[in-house]
Amino acid sequence: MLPDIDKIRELVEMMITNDLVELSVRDGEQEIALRRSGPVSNDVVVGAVPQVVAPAVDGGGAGGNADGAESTVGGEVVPVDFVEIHSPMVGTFYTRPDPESPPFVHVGSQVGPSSVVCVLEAMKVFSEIKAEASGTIERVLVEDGEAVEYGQPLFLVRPA
Amino acid sequence: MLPDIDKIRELVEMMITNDLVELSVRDGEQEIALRRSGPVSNDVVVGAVPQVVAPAVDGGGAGGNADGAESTVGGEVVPVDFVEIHSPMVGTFYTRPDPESPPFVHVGSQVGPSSVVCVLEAMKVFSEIKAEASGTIERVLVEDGEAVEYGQPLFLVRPA
Amino acid sequence: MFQRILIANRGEIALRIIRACRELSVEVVCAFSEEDAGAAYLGLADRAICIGGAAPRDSYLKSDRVIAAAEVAGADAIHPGYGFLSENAAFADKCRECNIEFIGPSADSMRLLGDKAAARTLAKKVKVSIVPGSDGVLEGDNETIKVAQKIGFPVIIKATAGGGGRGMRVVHDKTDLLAAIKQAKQEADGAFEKSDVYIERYIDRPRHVEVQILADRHGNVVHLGERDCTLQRRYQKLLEESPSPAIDSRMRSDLCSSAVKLAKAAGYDNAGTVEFLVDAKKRFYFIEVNARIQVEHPVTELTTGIDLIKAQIRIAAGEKLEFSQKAVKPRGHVIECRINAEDPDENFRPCAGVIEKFRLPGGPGVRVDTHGYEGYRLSPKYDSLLAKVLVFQPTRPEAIRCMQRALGEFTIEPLKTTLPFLQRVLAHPDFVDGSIDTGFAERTF
Amino acid sequence: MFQRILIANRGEIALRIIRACRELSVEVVCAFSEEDAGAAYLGLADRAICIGGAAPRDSYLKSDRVIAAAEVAGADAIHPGYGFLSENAAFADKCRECNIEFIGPSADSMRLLGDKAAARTLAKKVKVSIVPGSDGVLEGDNETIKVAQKIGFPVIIKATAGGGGRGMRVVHDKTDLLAAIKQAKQEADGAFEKSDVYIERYIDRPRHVEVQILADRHGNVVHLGERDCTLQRRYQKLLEESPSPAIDSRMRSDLCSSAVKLAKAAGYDNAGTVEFLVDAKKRFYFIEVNARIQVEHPVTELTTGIDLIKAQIRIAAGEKLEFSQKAVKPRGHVIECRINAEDPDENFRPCAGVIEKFRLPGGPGVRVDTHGYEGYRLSPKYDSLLAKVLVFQPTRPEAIRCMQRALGEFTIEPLKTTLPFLQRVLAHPDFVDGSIDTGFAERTF
Repeated sequence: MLPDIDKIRELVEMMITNDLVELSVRDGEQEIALRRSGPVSNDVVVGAVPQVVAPAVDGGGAGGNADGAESTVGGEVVPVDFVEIHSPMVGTFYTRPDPESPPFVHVGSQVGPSSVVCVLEAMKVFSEIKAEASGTIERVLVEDGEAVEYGQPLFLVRPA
Repeated sequence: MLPDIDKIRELVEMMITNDLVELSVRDGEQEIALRRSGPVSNDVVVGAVPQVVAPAVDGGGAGGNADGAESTVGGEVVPVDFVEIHSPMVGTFYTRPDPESPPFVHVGSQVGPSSVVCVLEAMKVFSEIKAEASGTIERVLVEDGEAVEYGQPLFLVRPA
Repeated sequence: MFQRILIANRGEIALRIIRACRELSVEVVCAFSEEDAGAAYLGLADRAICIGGAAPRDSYLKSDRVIAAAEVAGADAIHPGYGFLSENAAFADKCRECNIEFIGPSADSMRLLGDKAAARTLAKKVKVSIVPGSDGVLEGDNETIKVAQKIGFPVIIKATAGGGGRGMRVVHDKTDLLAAIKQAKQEADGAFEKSDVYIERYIDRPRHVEVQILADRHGNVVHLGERDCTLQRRYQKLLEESPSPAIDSRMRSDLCSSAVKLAKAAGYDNAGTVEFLVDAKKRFYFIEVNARIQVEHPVTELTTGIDLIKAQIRIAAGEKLEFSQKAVKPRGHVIECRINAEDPDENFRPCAGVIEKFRLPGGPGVRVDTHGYEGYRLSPKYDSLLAKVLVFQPTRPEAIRCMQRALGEFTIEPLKTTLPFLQRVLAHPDFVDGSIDTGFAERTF
Repeated sequence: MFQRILIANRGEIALRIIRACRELSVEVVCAFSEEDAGAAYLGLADRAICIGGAAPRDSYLKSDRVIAAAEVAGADAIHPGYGFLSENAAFADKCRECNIEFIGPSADSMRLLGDKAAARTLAKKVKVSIVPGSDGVLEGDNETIKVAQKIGFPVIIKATAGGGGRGMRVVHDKTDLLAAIKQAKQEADGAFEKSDVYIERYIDRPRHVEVQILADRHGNVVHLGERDCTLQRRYQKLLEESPSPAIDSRMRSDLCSSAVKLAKAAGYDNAGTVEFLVDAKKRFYFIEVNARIQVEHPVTELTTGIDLIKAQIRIAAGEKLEFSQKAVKPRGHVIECRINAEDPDENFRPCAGVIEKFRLPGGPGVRVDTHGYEGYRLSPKYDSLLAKVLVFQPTRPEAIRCMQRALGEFTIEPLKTTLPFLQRVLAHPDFVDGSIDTGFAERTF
């Protein structure tokens, strides 16, 4: 007997949701093979919103650490072994505690999980943001004084 | 036994809706393989309209003679070498010139291009319909007194 | 009321009539061509019957097939929509001979109003002003000059067999007249093999304003206010609105009562539109009557709250109008934009093909009439009208803003459409001012 | 007028507010959760800012994040929509402390009307009838019997800590009262660890009728007529209409003037809804004020032609109402159906997933508000409201027919929706009669 239509429908949904282009399933006698044309994303990317980092193909959680696949930041390809520090809130990004002080970190700085990497200001309250990772600051992704949204990548860290 | 036409129809619809280009399903002896060219139309078949004969997969012209592919009439698979006689107008189908006379043709009748196969009545005018093909009447596809629309298949002819 | 109506049309107007039938609980059968097989709107009818091939002459214009389809479907009335057979008096006669009601005016009033000279004579009789003209072919130079002086310069010379602007010639001064007549005759002869010409006063930079009327078969005639259809391109309307920004209430009342007088004099029934030109000095001139429903009828539906298609059907079924003139109370400001699948950057060349993405505008004050959807294949064989977007708002400035946001929401891919062109119109100071004329679109864009 | 408004909401109401801002030429920024990233309505805003995770408590309910988003976006006002932070007086205060206007009433009137006892006291003061009740916890058997007799049987016993029907008990006769109170207290104690109960007159088979009001900050209060929201299921409204088929013009005028009196007494401003129960004898009782815009506000927009969201924004910007009570002239009949992604055959279980086919109804008399489209993934994390379909027609029977055809056109696949359920309601003789009560849907389907 042929596989159930509902099962096929479910597979197709899975393909679309996850933007797969090919899928084949076999079990002994039974086989289902599906292929879709090109990269047809049904989701609309909102132009006004800074892109949240997401692995290109397998569609893992937005803002997750980039592992196991290449991911893009601002259109550039980022090697797989970096870790991102994301904004845990909405606010204004500052690299230093006050205008007279040096920045908390710069490219090349060594950080540990509890190293403060920046402050974020929201409603006149300044919050120190910790690295939550160990390694070397590879890149600062946001300009001093720039507004950031929840989940936005702030730093790229090369893990220790 | 061949897979159910409705199941194939459902799969085709699924392909169109989800923009699949290839789909194949197999179970032992049974197999359905479908392939679409590029981004194709999503035309919906209107249920209220008698289905015009169309090849199952490659979507050639509606109402054309069935050549080069299998086509379906009322859900059954029709071998490729039959020819259909289509209605050239809208009207009511009669198998005989008047209630007292015998039918113009019946299954097994030999016809030539100018043989009258039926009459169609529209606006109180009766028009004789010619076979336009040579061969043997294989099947009468419409009931006596039934309304037919333009392009509707009336007879199946096995070519001489 | 009818039991079953056959629609002898396609696309958005077929869908519009299906909707009216559904709301009246009348069964509805849609005739369609092979080209339109599979279109979604057909699925909303109780039945659809293929009547022929793609070319209109093989299907939608084939009156015998349409009537045969009505007969086999057991329909007791035919709605012709607009275009195709809608103004064909012979078709209306044939329907009625077959005991199928034609949803439209009597064939006699269609013939009367379809004859330009007869319509002008009628207008004169009921004292509705017409564009002053020679009322027939010009004979001899002396008569020509006399007639022209009576009409008043500038005048326009037109070929009786003419159309599309060919053979037309504007003359501003008596001294140029005879030479221009001679040239026009030569041109007409070359183009139409018939050299007859006539002259009319040339209306410079006019507005196009039309009045919607409804008349039943019991002698009741009402008007439903006017529509301003000045925004045109090559005689194709692109945007319509009501009320007209160019006329005041006294003039509106004159225009509307003129329209009612004409309809009464013609013994007209059902829905019709009386078209006028309005010149820069706010004088208006009757041009013609469109003896059918029009593309832009929803403008009036939104100002008045009256469903014109339902009204057409009720009138054809012999019912009396449900409301008096006094009960018709237009409210707010309505604009309609026609979204055609045409490329405004390529001289409005029609664009056919499959719609891949189709997101309609919605929300407050927005009405959309469209037969399109994702996956619909727009045929190159027919009119390129894909959707009508209408907005209704308390005032004209609000209506313009609402239309801007509605068009901004409308996504149609990958076909080119008139959407960007309409956005340019809505943002143009002359349009916002209400100071455009029928030549505005062609001069400006 | 504001320069830039932040929307602290999602889905259809966020889209509704975006549309209003566009039409007012006010810039608009939309806050969104990670779960809503990529939704098409966000693309219609000038900017969208992610404020947190999917769970409302991590995003749409997180007032600090919402205000921070408004700050970084440079918004000078926040529209809260309905639900989430819309009736949170502390949030309104905090916005205003940060020099960001909260588009809604003052925090004081929100607090006053949010307190059930205070609202009842206010209603008594301005002589608006309330459901007769014990006005507080019952002490001792004698007092209980006295109060119950004064209220009149049947009475309903409710737990002060109650909700969802638990602890409620209807008593038809004095002899059953004390035993029922005892049981109710035990039940309340078990359910809420608090045994306090109070009694109210039991309104059998009531209708739910509410009055829309608009009040500016200059002391002007107008009502915009009523909405009948009797069709409910577990206190969820499913269909709303105006005018109410159950009240006459005298009663309408009483209801509406009561609503205005209450709003004035509460020092209320912005849009609000005053809710009443109407019993079988056509007596009405004030229940509560919803101090925000409501899901069903478009019903009133269509009867009155007034854009309520624009009015909210103008009022919050300090403008005076543009119209007087006399200028508000409701017209025709409007019905709204809520299309929820729920399976009516599976006890209205929400259905999430990707919409594969989505074809909207359109044409005359139809308005659709929806954030859905083909390819939209409806999240299980939020409300299942997917679309609101509204119809406006001259009369109620026409509105019902129009809604039937509109719902018939609406194609949503593969998600289950309330469409078939609503069709059953529209075809039910009791609904057509206008003789339903708030228990109708649960009893009948």
